[in-house]
Amino acid sequence: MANLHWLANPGRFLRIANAVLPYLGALTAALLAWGFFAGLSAPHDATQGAPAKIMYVHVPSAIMSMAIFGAMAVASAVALIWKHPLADIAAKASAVIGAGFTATTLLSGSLWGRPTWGTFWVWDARLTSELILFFIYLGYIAIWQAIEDPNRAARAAAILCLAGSVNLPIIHYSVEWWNTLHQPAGLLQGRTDSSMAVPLLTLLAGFFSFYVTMLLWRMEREVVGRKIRQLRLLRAQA
Amino acid sequence: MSPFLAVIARDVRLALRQGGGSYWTLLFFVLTVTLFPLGVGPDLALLARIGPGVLWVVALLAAMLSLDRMFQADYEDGSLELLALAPLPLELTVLAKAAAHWLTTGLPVTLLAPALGFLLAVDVTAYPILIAAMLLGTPVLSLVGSIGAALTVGVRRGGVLLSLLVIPLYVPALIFGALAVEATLDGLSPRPHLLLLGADLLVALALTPWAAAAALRLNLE
Amino acid sequence: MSPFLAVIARDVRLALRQGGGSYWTLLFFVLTVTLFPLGVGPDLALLARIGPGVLWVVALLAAMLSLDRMFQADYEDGSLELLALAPLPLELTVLAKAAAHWLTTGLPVTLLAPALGFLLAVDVTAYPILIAAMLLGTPVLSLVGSIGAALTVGVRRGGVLLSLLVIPLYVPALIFGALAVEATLDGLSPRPHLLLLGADLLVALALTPWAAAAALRLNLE
Amino acid sequence: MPDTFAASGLACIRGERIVFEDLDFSLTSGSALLLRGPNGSGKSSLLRLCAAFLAPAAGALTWNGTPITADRDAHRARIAWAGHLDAVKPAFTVAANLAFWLGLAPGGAALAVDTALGPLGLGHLADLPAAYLSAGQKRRLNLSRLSGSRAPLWLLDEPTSSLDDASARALLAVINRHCDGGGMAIIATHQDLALDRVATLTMAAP
Amino acid sequence: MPDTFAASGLACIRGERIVFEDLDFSLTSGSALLLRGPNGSGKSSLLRLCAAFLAPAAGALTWNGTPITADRDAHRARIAWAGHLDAVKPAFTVAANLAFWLGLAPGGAALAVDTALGPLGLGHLADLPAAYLSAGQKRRLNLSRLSGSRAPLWLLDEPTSSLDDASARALLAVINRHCDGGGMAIIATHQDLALDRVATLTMAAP
Ligand code: HEM
Ligand SMILES: Nc1ncnc2c1ncn2[C@@H]1O[C@H](COP(=O)(O)OP(=O)(O)OP(=O)(O)O)[C@@H](O)[C@H]1O
Ligand SMILES: Nc1ncnc2c1ncn2[C@@H]1O[C@H](COP(=O)(O)OP(=O)(O)OP(=O)(O)O)[C@@H](O)[C@H]1O
Ligand SMILES: [Mg+2]
Ligand SMILES: [Mg+2]
Repeated sequence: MANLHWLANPGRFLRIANAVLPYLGALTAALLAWGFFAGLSAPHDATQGAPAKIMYVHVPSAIMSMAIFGAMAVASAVALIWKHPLADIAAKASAVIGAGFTATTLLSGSLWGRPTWGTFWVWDARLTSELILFFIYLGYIAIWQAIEDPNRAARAAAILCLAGSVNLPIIHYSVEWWNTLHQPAGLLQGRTDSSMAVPLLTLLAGFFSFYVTMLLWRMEREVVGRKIRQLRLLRAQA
Repeated sequence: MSPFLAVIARDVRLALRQGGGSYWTLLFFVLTVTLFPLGVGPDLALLARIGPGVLWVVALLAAMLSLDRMFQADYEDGSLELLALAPLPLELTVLAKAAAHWLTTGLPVTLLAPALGFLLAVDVTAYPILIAAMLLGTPVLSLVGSIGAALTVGVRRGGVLLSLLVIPLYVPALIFGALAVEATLDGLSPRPHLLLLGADLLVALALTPWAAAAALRLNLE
Repeated sequence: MSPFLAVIARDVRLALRQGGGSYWTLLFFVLTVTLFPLGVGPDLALLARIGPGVLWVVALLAAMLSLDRMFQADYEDGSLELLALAPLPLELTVLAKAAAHWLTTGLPVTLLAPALGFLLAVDVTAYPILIAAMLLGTPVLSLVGSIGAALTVGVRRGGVLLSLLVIPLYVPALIFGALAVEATLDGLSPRPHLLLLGADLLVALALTPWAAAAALRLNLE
Repeated sequence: MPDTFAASGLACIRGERIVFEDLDFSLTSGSALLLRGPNGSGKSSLLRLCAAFLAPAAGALTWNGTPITADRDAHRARIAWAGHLDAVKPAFTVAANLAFWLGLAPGGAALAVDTALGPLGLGHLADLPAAYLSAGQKRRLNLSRLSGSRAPLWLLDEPTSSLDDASARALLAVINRHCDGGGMAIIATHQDLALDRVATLTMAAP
Repeated sequence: MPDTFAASGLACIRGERIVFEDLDFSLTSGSALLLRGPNGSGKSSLLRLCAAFLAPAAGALTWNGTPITADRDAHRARIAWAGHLDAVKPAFTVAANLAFWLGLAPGGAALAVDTALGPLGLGHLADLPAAYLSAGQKRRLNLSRLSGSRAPLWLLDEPTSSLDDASARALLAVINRHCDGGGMAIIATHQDLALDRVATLTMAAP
């Protein structure tokens, strides 16, 4: 009976997560506070002026939006191959956070686009590919909701996630085939001035830490929620 | 007849018999394309410019519209269980069904494309590339669509969900397909786009049968 | 709750639960509209010109994609027999089902049309007329579609002929709808087109429930 | 005064072939009619004639002497139907499925949802999604509509198929109670159903 | 040498609920196993486990001692399946429906279409569109696949439902012949099936 109960292992997870969460929360708050303070107090970009401050939200969330999908793909593969019960919970819990970062990227980019390009939206390759990423996130969330049984939903979502991840580099590199207005990558190649790069990297760490905090919190809720659901179903059967 | 061919033949025959499934698709294709001159106005230069893109978008929608035919009926009448137990590996069954889907949607749409391109005043010089691109791209639509169809097979009438899952996966084929034709019209070489389309097709051929078969298995539980 | 409202409520709830909440339907519209810039290219001036036509095509698609939801599932699981025996006249049941279909397809596309128009850079001055035309035109799609859905429910024989019957019935709504918006954009009065759309809606309201109910009875034999 | 539902000289054509001809029966309030016969002998077709889904090729069905085609609305209100198919929506819970059909019933539901689930022992499954039901549970959900129905004429097509013995007995009790209350039932079946007041019509293979 | 198909300590979870636990059985060539029990006790679920559609939550199914998951292709080739649903395409004729499935059968069909239609008495309907079949005729069409099958393990879910008495007897004869030839069958049913060599597994309500 004990090995029947897949929650046995997640029970241990709950204890660990509970212990770690407060510290993670504090770390996130510290990184974000310092990063935003340093970013906003740094001198304005010579050509773009104040709107360029949007960068401190835009760039880290753009990077997180893609990184999280990568993490979900890894978790999906783990869930499919090793059938680790926490892997699909992690993927599911990541999706909403990733979609949030993607939406933030789209919004902040639009707001930034108005002063720099004179329009909120253009059908440019980078922008379009980020929009498609958003749709892939939503499709992933949708399939979790469409299939009632969480075990089947998990595997269906994992298949979709892996299929979608094959698509991602294609969308991403289409920048090179389609003309684009958008900034090329430069941040991580050391072409950015350190007065901007340091706060940016700090914020990136802060966003990442925020992701991990939210992830653990959401996974906890999911584990508990499933337990409650199972108890309710058991009662319905009795 | 080999089991693989038998499955293709059965699905094609079903598509042709049942309520004219594939005629619906073709009619839809023609109707939607002819709607553009009505909606956009008779400006031929404008139509010529949007023509290749419109043909691609509508071909994509036509393929998507008929996707739920691929597994849903077999799931609901119990045939899918028997197909899953047949000696033909489920991956090959998926491939056969995707082939049947392409034969009844992608292929006719490709053959019809020049006629509709004519309606939209697309330059005749682009037709060979249009057809080549469609021959490479429309199988991708059927193959990639099979994943979406397999994932949503237990969800009754999951049409909207299906399109939500499948459209993002269709984007590369759509972009390269449309770009190939545009490049030709602009006097550039369509070769890189066609090569990318071909690569897309190879990846789809190699991966989608596995993904779709896995999705089907989980829906047979 | 009156039986008429009960049928509407049930169908809406089914549409929301099965394979897609209402927000997925909204997403479907956004996704489909997104396909056009991907196919046609990013030129905003060009997109603005084809925008109204594209929006109408999407509305048509939304209606068509979900038409088979109207009766087919109820036919296949035996619910249609019970509905036909219920005290609510079958004509009203059809009307209720068309209403539920409109609430889950036509209405959301209408409400979203301005946002989608924004993505396509359609001129803001056209939005009021766009919404008015869609409010008049999309119910026609659901009503007329109900005939097609009823005729093809379970019938394997004359599918082609039947769809040929329905598609011409769709075209007027689409033409007048697109023309109303175009007229506004060209600085002309959209009134005649809107009046024609209204007349189309009245005719559809008066006639389609009878036709669809008769078609359903035929299929219950 | 008891009602009478009768057929005289009934003939049925389906798929261009004659299924049966010259069929007569008469049924009065308080009794049930079992339709027996080999596969394809026309039991289901006869039920569809009785519900006026199908029109007879010859002969007529009458209610107290009046042809049922004279007032279709009145005839519809007389019927409770349970066919081969279970009319169950997997997306709804058991209770929601039943509530919809009871809400549509002629003259309002005779029973509340909870009460209607009782006779066939589905009470404990009320809040389960119907997608989770086994074949027999689905059938019982469909049949639960009947105990909440006021319709005098029940038309049942192989109602006991997929039912376990206990549920089959419970169903027979429901039908007996309906007949005791002055109802009638026509039941196509391949099994021997031990009902209280019952006549059997055996149909021949075509 | 006779084959053995056995289950040990089998448990099944569906929709997050335990349907049964600690189930054991063993079946050897030449005999049949009847699954009995109330609705929802897990008969159909057990059949799905045997076909490897479902994975057991605990325990294992073995064929001659080897777990069936060890060689899925081999196990698939052993199975002939007839579930609740009839896998009949209304658009095709009776003969075309059967021909397709026989053509796919493992190791080629044992029988020609015409011969396979015989045992369940469908020969005279061969050229009819399957849309015209009655419920029992459809079921017989599905079951006709079996007489053309070489698979040693038959998994049948309520095969006699909707069958008339003559067809039910004919089906039992087909199953007996299969067992006489060294086959085995697992049959979920609510009826008493008078087979020659048969064991019964009664499942309890969960
Ligand atoms: C809706 C509009 C926008 C979207 C969807 C968007 C999307 C993205 C994405 C996905 C990235 C990550 C690229 C990568 O790491 O490969 C990114 C990075 C970046 N974006 Fe945007 N962007 C938008 C508007 C803008 C605007 C208007 C600007 C400034 C003029 C801008 C400046 C940048 C910069 C500087 C980076 C960092 C590039 C690097 O060094 O890696 N973006 N954006
Ligand atoms: N697809 C499913 N998803 C979740 N739960 C299911 C599913 N199918 C069946 N169940 C549950 O599993 C249990 C066993 O169902 P099963 O169909 O195996 O019963 P059965 O013995 O075949 O019953 P019947 O005699 O009614 O056919 C039931 O409680 C049912 O609610
Ligand atoms: N939809 C249909 N179209 C045409 N013919 C049909 C249709 N349904 C049934 N038939 C034919 O009508 C005859 C009687 O069928 P019916 O379904 O009434 O038989 P039944 O007595 O209910 O049989 P069963 O015991 O198998 O349910 C059969 O010969 C069948 O082929
Ligand atoms: Mg019958
Ligand atoms: Mg069962």
